[in-house]
Amino acid sequence: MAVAEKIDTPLLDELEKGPWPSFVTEIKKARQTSPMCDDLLGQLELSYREKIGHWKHGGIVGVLGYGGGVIGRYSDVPEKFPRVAHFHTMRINQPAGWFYTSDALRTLCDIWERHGSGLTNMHGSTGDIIFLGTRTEELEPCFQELTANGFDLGGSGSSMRTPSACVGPARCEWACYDTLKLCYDLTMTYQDELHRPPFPYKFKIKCAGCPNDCVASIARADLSIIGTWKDDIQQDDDAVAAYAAEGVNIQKDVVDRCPTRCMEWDGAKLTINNRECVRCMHCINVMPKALRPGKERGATILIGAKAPIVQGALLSSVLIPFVPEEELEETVKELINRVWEFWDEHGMNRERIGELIQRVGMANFLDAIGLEPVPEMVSAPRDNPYIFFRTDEEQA
Amino acid sequence: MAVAEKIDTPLLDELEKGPWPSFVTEIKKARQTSPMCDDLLGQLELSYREKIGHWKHGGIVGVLGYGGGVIGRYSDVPEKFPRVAHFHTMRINQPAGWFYTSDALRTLCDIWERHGSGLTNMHGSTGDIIFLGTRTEELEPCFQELTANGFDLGGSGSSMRTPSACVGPARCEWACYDTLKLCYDLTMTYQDELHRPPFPYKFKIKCAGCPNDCVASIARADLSIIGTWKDDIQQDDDAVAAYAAEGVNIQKDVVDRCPTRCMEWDGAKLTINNRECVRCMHCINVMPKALRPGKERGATILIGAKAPIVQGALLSSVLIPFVPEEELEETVKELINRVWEFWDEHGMNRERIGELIQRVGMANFLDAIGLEPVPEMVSAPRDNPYIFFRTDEEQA
Amino acid sequence: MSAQPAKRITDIGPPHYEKFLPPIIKKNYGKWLYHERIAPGVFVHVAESGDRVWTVRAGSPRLLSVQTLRQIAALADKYSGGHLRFTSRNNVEFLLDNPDNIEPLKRELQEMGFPVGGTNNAISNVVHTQGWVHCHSAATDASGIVKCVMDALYDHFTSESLPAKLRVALACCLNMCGAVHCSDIAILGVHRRPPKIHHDALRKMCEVPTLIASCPTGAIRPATVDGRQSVEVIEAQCMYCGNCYTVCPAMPLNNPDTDGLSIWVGGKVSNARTAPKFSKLAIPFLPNNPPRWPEVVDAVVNIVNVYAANARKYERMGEWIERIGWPRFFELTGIPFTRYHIDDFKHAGLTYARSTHIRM
Amino acid sequence: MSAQPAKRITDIGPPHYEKFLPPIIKKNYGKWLYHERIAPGVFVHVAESGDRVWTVRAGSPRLLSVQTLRQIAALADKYSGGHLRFTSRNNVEFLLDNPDNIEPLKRELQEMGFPVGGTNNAISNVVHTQGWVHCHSAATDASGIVKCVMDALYDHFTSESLPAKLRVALACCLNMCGAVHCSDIAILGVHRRPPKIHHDALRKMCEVPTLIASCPTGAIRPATVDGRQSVEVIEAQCMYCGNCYTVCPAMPLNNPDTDGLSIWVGGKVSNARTAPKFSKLAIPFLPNNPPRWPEVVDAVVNIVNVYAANARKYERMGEWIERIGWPRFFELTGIPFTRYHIDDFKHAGLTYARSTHIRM
Ligand code: SRM
Ligand code: SRM
Ligand code: SRM
Ligand code: SRM
Ligand code: SF4
Ligand code: SF4
Ligand code: SF4
Ligand code: SF4
Ligand code: SF4
Ligand code: SF4
Ligand code: SF4
Ligand code: SF4
Repeated sequence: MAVAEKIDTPLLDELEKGPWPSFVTEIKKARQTSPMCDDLLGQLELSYREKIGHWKHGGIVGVLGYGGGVIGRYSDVPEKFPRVAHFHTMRINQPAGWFYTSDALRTLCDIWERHGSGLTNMHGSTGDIIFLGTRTEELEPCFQELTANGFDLGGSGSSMRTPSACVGPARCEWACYDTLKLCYDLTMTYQDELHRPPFPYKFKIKCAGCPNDCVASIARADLSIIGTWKDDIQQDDDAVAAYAAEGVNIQKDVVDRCPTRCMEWDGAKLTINNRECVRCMHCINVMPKALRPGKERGATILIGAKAPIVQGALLSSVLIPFVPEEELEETVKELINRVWEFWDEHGMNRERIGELIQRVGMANFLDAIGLEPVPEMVSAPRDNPYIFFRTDEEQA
Repeated sequence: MAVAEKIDTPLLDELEKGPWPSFVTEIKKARQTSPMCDDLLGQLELSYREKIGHWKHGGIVGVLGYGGGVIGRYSDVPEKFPRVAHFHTMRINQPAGWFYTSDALRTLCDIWERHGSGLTNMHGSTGDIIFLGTRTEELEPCFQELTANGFDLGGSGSSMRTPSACVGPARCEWACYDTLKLCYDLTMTYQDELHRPPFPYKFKIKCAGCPNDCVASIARADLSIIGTWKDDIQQDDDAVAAYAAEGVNIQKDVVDRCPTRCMEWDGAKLTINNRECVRCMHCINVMPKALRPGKERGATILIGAKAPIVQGALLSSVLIPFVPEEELEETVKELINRVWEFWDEHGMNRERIGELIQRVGMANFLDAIGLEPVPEMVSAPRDNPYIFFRTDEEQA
Repeated sequence: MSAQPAKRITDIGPPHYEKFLPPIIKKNYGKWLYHERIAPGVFVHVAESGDRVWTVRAGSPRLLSVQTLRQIAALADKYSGGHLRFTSRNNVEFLLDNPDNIEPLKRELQEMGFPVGGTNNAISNVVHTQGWVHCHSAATDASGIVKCVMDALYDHFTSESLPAKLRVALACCLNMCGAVHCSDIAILGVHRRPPKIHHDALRKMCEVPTLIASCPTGAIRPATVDGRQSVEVIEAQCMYCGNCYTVCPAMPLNNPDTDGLSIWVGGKVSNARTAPKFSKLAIPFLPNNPPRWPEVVDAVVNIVNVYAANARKYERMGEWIERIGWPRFFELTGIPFTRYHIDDFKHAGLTYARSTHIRM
Repeated sequence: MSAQPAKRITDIGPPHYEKFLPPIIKKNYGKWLYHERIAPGVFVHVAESGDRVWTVRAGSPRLLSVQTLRQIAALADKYSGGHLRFTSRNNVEFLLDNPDNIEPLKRELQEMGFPVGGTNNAISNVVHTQGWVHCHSAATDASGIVKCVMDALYDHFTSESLPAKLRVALACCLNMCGAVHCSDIAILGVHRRPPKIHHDALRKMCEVPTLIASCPTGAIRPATVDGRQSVEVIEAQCMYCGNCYTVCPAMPLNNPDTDGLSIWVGGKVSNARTAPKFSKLAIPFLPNNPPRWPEVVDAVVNIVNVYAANARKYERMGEWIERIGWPRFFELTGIPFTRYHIDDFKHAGLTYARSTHIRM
């Protein structure tokens, strides 16, 4: 493609000032290879001038046989900016943990230079590689080149979305299970659900290796799998002493910030009452050389996070307090199947699983998916007396 | 009245065993003067045998010109127990703080012996003197004797209820305002609202002298007036030292239990960061000789507590964080008038004020009663983005 | 309102409290300095003037005959200058200006069968309601259970040995006149079957639209019964709240086979240390077993014992449970956790555990 | 779904991550012992084997041209064996097995205009969304505001001097793709007028029952407009959520005069110390003022400064505010408290202050 004529972007140019790297500069860079970017700049400048977006509500576009992975997008001023008349986004499954080789990156760049704007998001906030802006007719060829090179589309609409994972065992000493493996396995197992929207609404899965939750799974995933441990925190007393010697105020910064106050520090020895520890990670975070998660590792499975539209935001809530690492994959898959079955049967259109559980009640949901209620599922038992006693059983 | 024939109460007799004083014994005692009590025992024994109550839903009975103060009650087995065919309750304004002279008590006893079962509750859980059980035709004569002796009926139905107050300045060193006086003044001011139900539903007022809230006002009153202070806790260092010497563990039992951790104890001197103190009373409770509420006293006014029927229980919530003692009576009365006006206009049938505020929203309620929003009214600002921006003002 | 007869006295309110205050109280009104414990049921308040007033508190069944009230009045005459008061939890207090009267008064009270105690970290009197003695709505008796529970907790009334105050309350139906919603331990009468509809009575006594509107779950629907207008209840939607019965006598919920009790824990009213809290469900159902309700008594005693053995000083029931976590509470008390414990009312979602803070 | 052409490759998922792991990572996979900070943007992980891997993290505008990506790839070739990764907050990480490469890599990154930092108690990259660059729903731009805010917070990215991590996020409409609902500081685009209805388009493109059902407040009602079926919006009931627009393109909410931004604070995701929290409203509305959004930048910087000056070590924004109380937060930041701060959504009642715990 040819480099297009210069257009005037006085407002956007202001965003090339200042120390933080500029997305405007990026768009300008991409003009070298894509004239779409000229019209993108033009339309964006217009938005900046008018204080309003100029994209139309997306239509249904995509690649053959897939029901998702592409966000259709059209300009509402195509007469002014014909080269962004279409400006669809392609979502592409990221490799687990967002690891790349330079070759893989270049392959992606080459494909996208050929078929689209040359603009990406690395990454979208669900975790996908985002190819930002192309025309309808480029979608299928681009897709074919992607799969030929080992990449595939992510989800959109009422489909499962590409699961994501924290860096986990690849570079983190705290990973309580193999987040990358689980993320990859789930992505592969549910390719069909990813590509052919079968659900009442979207379904997101995120795998975090420990309660620090570096993929924000508890806030942003319908299914949140968060590593934890069952036995005692591994403790190295000499290393604790070394931290103290280096100036860590163990009483104030560690002991006093423990949410259960289950630690004691006598100035020389740190004692943890592990039975009271809620695995919050704080003490470990402060003294990574001295304290480590226990050896009996696994994960807590939580369900139901989502953004506020429309019944209010939700954080995921505890479904299974602890699954040992070796049972994790099987348990998660079995659970997912049962949850989806229930959702399929009872979910209303555009009702996320977290909303459905609230609507039907956690207890009914547990019954349906065959889990026993345990007190770890609630922050407290009910405080209202409105119990739907069952008529069949338990009477007098 | 004559002593009635003996009736058999094997089940109730079981309740005369054991160390705690027995209400059955009380009913039996009252048989000396009231044959109603025989039938009461008989019907109660029947309830104990059948595990079901035998009272019918009350009808409207009362005294001339009053719309409340009497709870109508009829037996559903009047043929068996004709003497409790009627068994109405009279509610009588208690003296503020539940103080009596022996003479006053005897006067009440004499009236009730003449006109009813001779059974009382001292007191009902709203705070009234309860005369338990009489016939319709006794209501008016009983009432006339009561008023002739300086007593009057309490509330029932959709009326204001008799306000109540903790013992306050009469015997408590922590009273931050005169609870008895305010309680009495309000009771007197709103005699009409007490006796002639003007509201969508009941309205309860309770006056507690400090945040210990010994009348449970925050849980059980539509308007809760709870004493507090504005300046620093009065502190006597010698007395603190004396407590420490006597064995009070000031660090563990006082400092570590302070909700804001705003105290420090260096083994000799207690330092309170009064700016952070939330006036919870704990430290004062533990060391009444050493610590006292400040001198600039007054009350926090809260609104809206109620039992769960039917939208769920509510605790009262902060309406005015601090009213100086000298302005309290006037402020409360002005507030009550505005609140009632609003309730009158917007309240649905059987909707308590707390429910109404939730239904229309606190901000709209504040607008209507003319109070400025302050952050003390909320535990946290909203976490959802569903703001009803006003169209008239504040645009761009 | 209709006109009043000429000399009829109305709207006079209660007697002014000042008339009833003991002289020592009047003198030192608002001028108290501090108080001290003397013994269970007895404390002294010291005024700025140096004056002292000793209070002796006695437990009461609340349901009192005029005969007993006269006895109490006589004790006041003898020991406290003819003055006495009742507390917000229905105990009786004698205010003495002479400490020599304490012991004789205590002795006479004990002889009368009125225990002295309920102060400080004792279990004070049970705030409660009418039950089968007077209310139409009751799923259980009130005074009877209170008697049995207090018999079992008697030693906790007459001693001050608990970690903190422990407030017990009872209400005989979901109207919760006993304010059990904020008690350390609450005993609550529950119905477990939908109302029975007396169609004839309903037509006579009740307004159908009001009745339908009264049901918070929309379980009541208009229906034609025997060719005439009435209502029906969708049983699966009924949560046995009794609100329909309150507005319409033809919809009773009482049922001897299925009514019973539930136990709630961890509520509080005071602002001391932690904010006031609602009581939470501990035991969804225990049978109505008059005259001594052994299941209820055992359940309450068990909770009190576990609390007494495990809580720290100054830790109310709810504060203790929040520290150890609900799973531990269920474990320590041996109470099974069931589907009924999981909230499914309006704000249910907010009670789901939305963190990984878990004791393993 | 329709049949696929013979050789068309589908449903292969992403490449296996193992193919992309650097050798040192592969070798020590799951066997890391601990990590240490080296400098802002640089840390080292030590494995059981004694191996070490140094990570250098660089901030990115997230919207990246293929040109820049190729530059990044070239840096990876030069310094980290052709390996790199992106973080969950869209930064770039180079994993080095040779610490001598740290400084040259940092230098080259800085020359490219990519700041090194974002680790530990820094302000890392802003999680954000599309805005006017790509979305139809946006009430504001995303990348533009992020650029301006990060210009102002730049020094907090390249240093680690805050009391704790501080996560900033931005979403350009209430759909909140930026997951701003749990951020220390969240910037949220808001509409403030009801949708405009394009009746002709509506008839063509939208299902009226679905549209009506989409409105959570029931503000949309069927209406006859120019003699034909359409809908109307009861303006007083509209809370500008945009859900109707999501299901029906003929109901746009965008409005240049009234769209703008709101600021939210105190959310968090981690379970460290305290449970995850939602962000709460700090500033209901700030104007859309491109290209540099000074009001938004000032507001964010002010909150960061007040937090930095007042919070204790290891105290996240929300933890700090909970300690000092919301009244103090508003006082210290000088942000006015308004009627909009008081919740009026579903669980509003639970946010009313139901205790007397008040700092006077
Ligand atoms: C591209 C992306 C934002 C970004 O710049 O990163 C995005 C963009 C859109 N999101 Fe999103 N969402 C994106 C991550 C999220 C997230 C964050 C996450 O997944 O961690 C959320 C919050 C978490 C959640 O799922 O609840 C999110 C919550 C929504 C919602 C509200 C859903 C809800 O149940 O509350 C909508 C509205 C809808 O689905 O109708 C939405 C809808 C949209 C649509 C499709 C607009 C629409 O109404 O149809 C946006 C297309 C924009 C465009 O033109 O490109 N997007 N969306 C993110 C996906 C990239 C990727 O695949 O990696
Ligand atoms: C007598 C008393 C219980 C007692 O034994 O102490 C009582 C007895 C009744 N209450 Fe109550 N309530 C009594 C204090 C309370 C309290 C406690 C308080 O005031 O501190 C509450 C909880 C606080 C509150 O007001 O929310 C209370 C909440 C109710 C309710 C639920 C109201 C609500 O909005 O949730 C009802 C139902 C109703 O009003 O229809 C109710 C209704 C009733 C009725 C009138 C039954 C009815 O449905 O019509 C009861 C008459 C019983 C009888 O036959 O004597 N009673 N009621 C208390 C009044 C005595 C007095 O005047 O001193
Ligand atoms: C007499 C009475 C007030 C009245 O006007 O009748 C009263 C009187 C005192 N209360 Fe109370 N409280 C009285 C009901 C209450 C209530 C209301 C209730 O139980 O329904 C509460 C709220 C209970 C709750 O939170 O559920 C109450 C919460 C307190 C507290 C806070 C305790 C806590 O740590 O939560 C204190 C402080 C303390 O005990 O250290 C207190 C302290 C006191 C002191 C020491 C105040 C003083 O300096 O005089 C009084 C003697 C207490 C004692 O029993 O040892 N009083 N007190 C009430 C006696 C009831 C009874 O017979 O047992
Ligand atoms: C690289 C990354 C994971 C990934 O797969 O990409 C990561 C990596 C690490 N995180 Fe994280 N976290 C990463 C996103 C997150 C997120 C998610 C987010 O921000 O959206 C969170 C939750 C944030 C929240 O609560 O809102 C997160 C909460 C933590 C915490 C808990 C902090 C706290 O006190 O609340 C720690 C512990 C600590 O820093 O002491 C932690 C610690 C760490 C450690 C030290 C873990 C380790 O031993 O390797 C890693 C280096 C952190 C650093 O930046 O200094 N990481 N970390 C993410 C880097 C994002 C970035 O570019 O800035
Ligand atoms: S979530 Fe835990 S295991 Fe995963 S990267 Fe963060 S700290 Fe490491
Ligand atoms: S992990 Fe958290 S809860 Fe457990 S001991 Fe450490 S700080 Fe305390
Ligand atoms: S509420 Fe306060 S002032 Fe009133 S009696 Fe209780 S402790 Fe004393
Ligand atoms: S009154 Fe409560 S908040 Fe104030 S210093 Fe004492 S213990 Fe702390
Ligand atoms: S709790 Fe129910 S049954 Fe008991 S007195 Fe109150 S209304 Fe009657
Ligand atoms: S008991 Fe309550 S839920 Fe059941 S029908 Fe009556 S009002 Fe409705
Ligand atoms: S937050 Fe709204 S405007 Fe921004 S990308 Fe998501 S859907 Fe589009
Ligand atoms: S913006 Fe939301 S509240 Fe307003 S009409 Fe549309 S769906 Fe309803």
